[in-house]
Amino acid sequence: MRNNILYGLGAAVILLLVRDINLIAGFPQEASQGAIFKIIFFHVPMAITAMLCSSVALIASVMFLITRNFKYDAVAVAVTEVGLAFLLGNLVTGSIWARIIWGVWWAWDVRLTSALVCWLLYAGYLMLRRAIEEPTQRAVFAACFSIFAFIDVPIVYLSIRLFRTQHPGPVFFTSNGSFPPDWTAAIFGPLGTLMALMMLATVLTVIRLSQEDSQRELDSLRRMAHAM
Amino acid sequence: MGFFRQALVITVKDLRAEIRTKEAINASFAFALVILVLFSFAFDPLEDTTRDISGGLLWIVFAFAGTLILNRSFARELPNDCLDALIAAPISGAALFLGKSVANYLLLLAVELVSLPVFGIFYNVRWTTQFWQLMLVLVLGTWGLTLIGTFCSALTVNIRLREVMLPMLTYPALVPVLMGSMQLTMTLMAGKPIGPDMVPWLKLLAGFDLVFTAASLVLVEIVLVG
Amino acid sequence: MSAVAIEGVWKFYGDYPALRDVRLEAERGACLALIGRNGAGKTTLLRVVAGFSRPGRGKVQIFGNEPRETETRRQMGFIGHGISVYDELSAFENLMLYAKLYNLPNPKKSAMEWLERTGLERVRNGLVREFSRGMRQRLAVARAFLHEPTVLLLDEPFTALDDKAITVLQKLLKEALAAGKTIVMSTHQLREALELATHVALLNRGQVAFHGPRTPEMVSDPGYVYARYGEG
Amino acid sequence: MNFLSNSLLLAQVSADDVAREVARLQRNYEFLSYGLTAAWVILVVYVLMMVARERTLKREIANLKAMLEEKR
Repeated sequence: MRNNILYGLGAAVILLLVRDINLIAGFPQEASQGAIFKIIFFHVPMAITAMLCSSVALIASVMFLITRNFKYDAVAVAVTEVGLAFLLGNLVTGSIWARIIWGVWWAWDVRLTSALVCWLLYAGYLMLRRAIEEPTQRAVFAACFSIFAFIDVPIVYLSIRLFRTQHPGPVFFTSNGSFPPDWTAAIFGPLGTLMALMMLATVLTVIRLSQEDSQRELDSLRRMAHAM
Repeated sequence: MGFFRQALVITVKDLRAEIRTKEAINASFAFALVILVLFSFAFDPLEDTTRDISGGLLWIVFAFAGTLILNRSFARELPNDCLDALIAAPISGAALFLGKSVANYLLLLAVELVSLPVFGIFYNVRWTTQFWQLMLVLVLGTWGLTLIGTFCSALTVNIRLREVMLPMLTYPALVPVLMGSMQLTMTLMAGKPIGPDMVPWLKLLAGFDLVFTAASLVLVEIVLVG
Repeated sequence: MSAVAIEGVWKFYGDYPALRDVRLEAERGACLALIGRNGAGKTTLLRVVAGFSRPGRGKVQIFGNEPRETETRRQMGFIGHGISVYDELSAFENLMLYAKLYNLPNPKKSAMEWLERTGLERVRNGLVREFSRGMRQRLAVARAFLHEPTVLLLDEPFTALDDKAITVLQKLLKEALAAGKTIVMSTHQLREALELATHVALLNRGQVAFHGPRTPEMVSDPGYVYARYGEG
Repeated sequence: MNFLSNSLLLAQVSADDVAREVARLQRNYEFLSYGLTAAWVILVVYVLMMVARERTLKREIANLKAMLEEKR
């Protein structure tokens, strides 16, 4: 049953992505930046998905600390890992975009840099998990670190914004219509790329969750072998 | 016994044990010295541009040297299972953590204060012109550094590869502190006082210290007892 | 009310239950010996009772209170595998540290008193690093008894001790029992432990296989409990 | 009107300009395709990593179960 839903969702994601890519290919080029601007249709939703993942990770970590139910711990890892993959996609597309617009691969601008620091923080989370063997301790320590990382991210953003302001301001939701409404819909609409990527993230998270189940089975088998 | 008196007892214990052996503090200072010398090869120490970035160098040195002290902090409790006895004692995890943080803080401040004149001589920087403002930055920045470091030291205490994991966890989290301290120190090293344009950085440092002091005092009990 | 009540405690490592529904009690003045093979869960159980780790299910009560409450911690003494004193500090400084942490009315007096009772008063200013093994262990005993706990939790107390330390510890434990204190200890050294014990509990793979008063047969034949209640 | 202004603009550009513009557009497209490819490659690599992990997990579980049987 669960697998069928998963396959269905996966198929829906693929269909949705095909539709969106078709739609986006049909859009005219943006006036000042040309074709490369279209990377925004994936660059931005990837960042938003990653941010959402870190929020879910925070909630799951707090819930784990309150309930001590390992389901939440599994959710926290799964979602963090998927979020890291998406954030990496965001970083790479951002870097390629920067090469065209600014002429450098890495511009050290506010958002790119905070995303990188954020990536390093959560990569640290995964490394911490790998280093701790005892499952309960692993889950508790990781949850605490996840909360720390989540608190840190806005402060990092604030500090880097103080440091330099070079990135073009946010182009959505502003009235100067450089970003047409049907373009906005292609990202944020109910069938837009954001929805597609979020569904993709969900599918990946669910798969990762079942792996975490196996991991816990493995842990308990190890412990049993150790006890015998 | 009050919360702060308990923390003080822990601080005194840690400082006394450290001063007897001087393991961490010697290693930390020697390390700071070595990095200072190495940096002089990377950047010509007599050029003006080097003086401009010297504030940044200084904080990198402090962050590196600090890790050595922080690594020892909870590791000191390991050999004889002392952490068990401390957790069994009727003091809160927060007091234990605060006491250890303060001990690390004082040790790191000592290393920093000794490194500063050495740095001034090597790089021909007149660091005393804005002495008290520099001390303010040092006090705020170092507290942020020790706080995050001590918390991560508690997280990594009984894992393999502790020495590698601690910097991996702390440095990304420390970006705001290091950036703020570097900016402020660079201005002060250039002989300028902290003007209104630099005040946001001070606020950022103070805010970071406050937020993470609160967060770690709340979370540390969970980390220590599970 | 029993001094130590373990009520349906489960402890999980991930999914693996290291303790399964453990129910044990120890009255005031009782000495409960936990026996069982390596990995049976003795240390885990003691750590749960001491409040070092939380049970996954069930609860532990010390005189009706949670183990992590400050008042409860004041009443408990714990000797684990390590000696829990600092190598860089002197014997006296170590005891003073714990005396202050336990907020004793007269830390200096208590520290001196326990140095005397463990025969360490002449080396009180020596660093623990320079102590012999036996001296370190006696200091560890002094550290655990310093705040006059009413509940003593001992994890393999006799294992690493030399003869003199065993004598000191046994004497102290007998006094403690006579004074109505409660002892829970895990042990391999059946002979020494069973001499003291009033009750015996056998743990097997995290479950209580046997729990009851100590009988004379057990002392004369330490393997008796294992043979009778088995190892599954 | 639009057509008129466009042709006026076109009349002003040299062949060089056109070539440069075409090159710019091509570079733009090239980098767009790099970007999108990179994004998908990352996700695909992640999925492959998950598959690999799934396999090792299964194998280790099987190994451990066999070992436990043996011990019993």
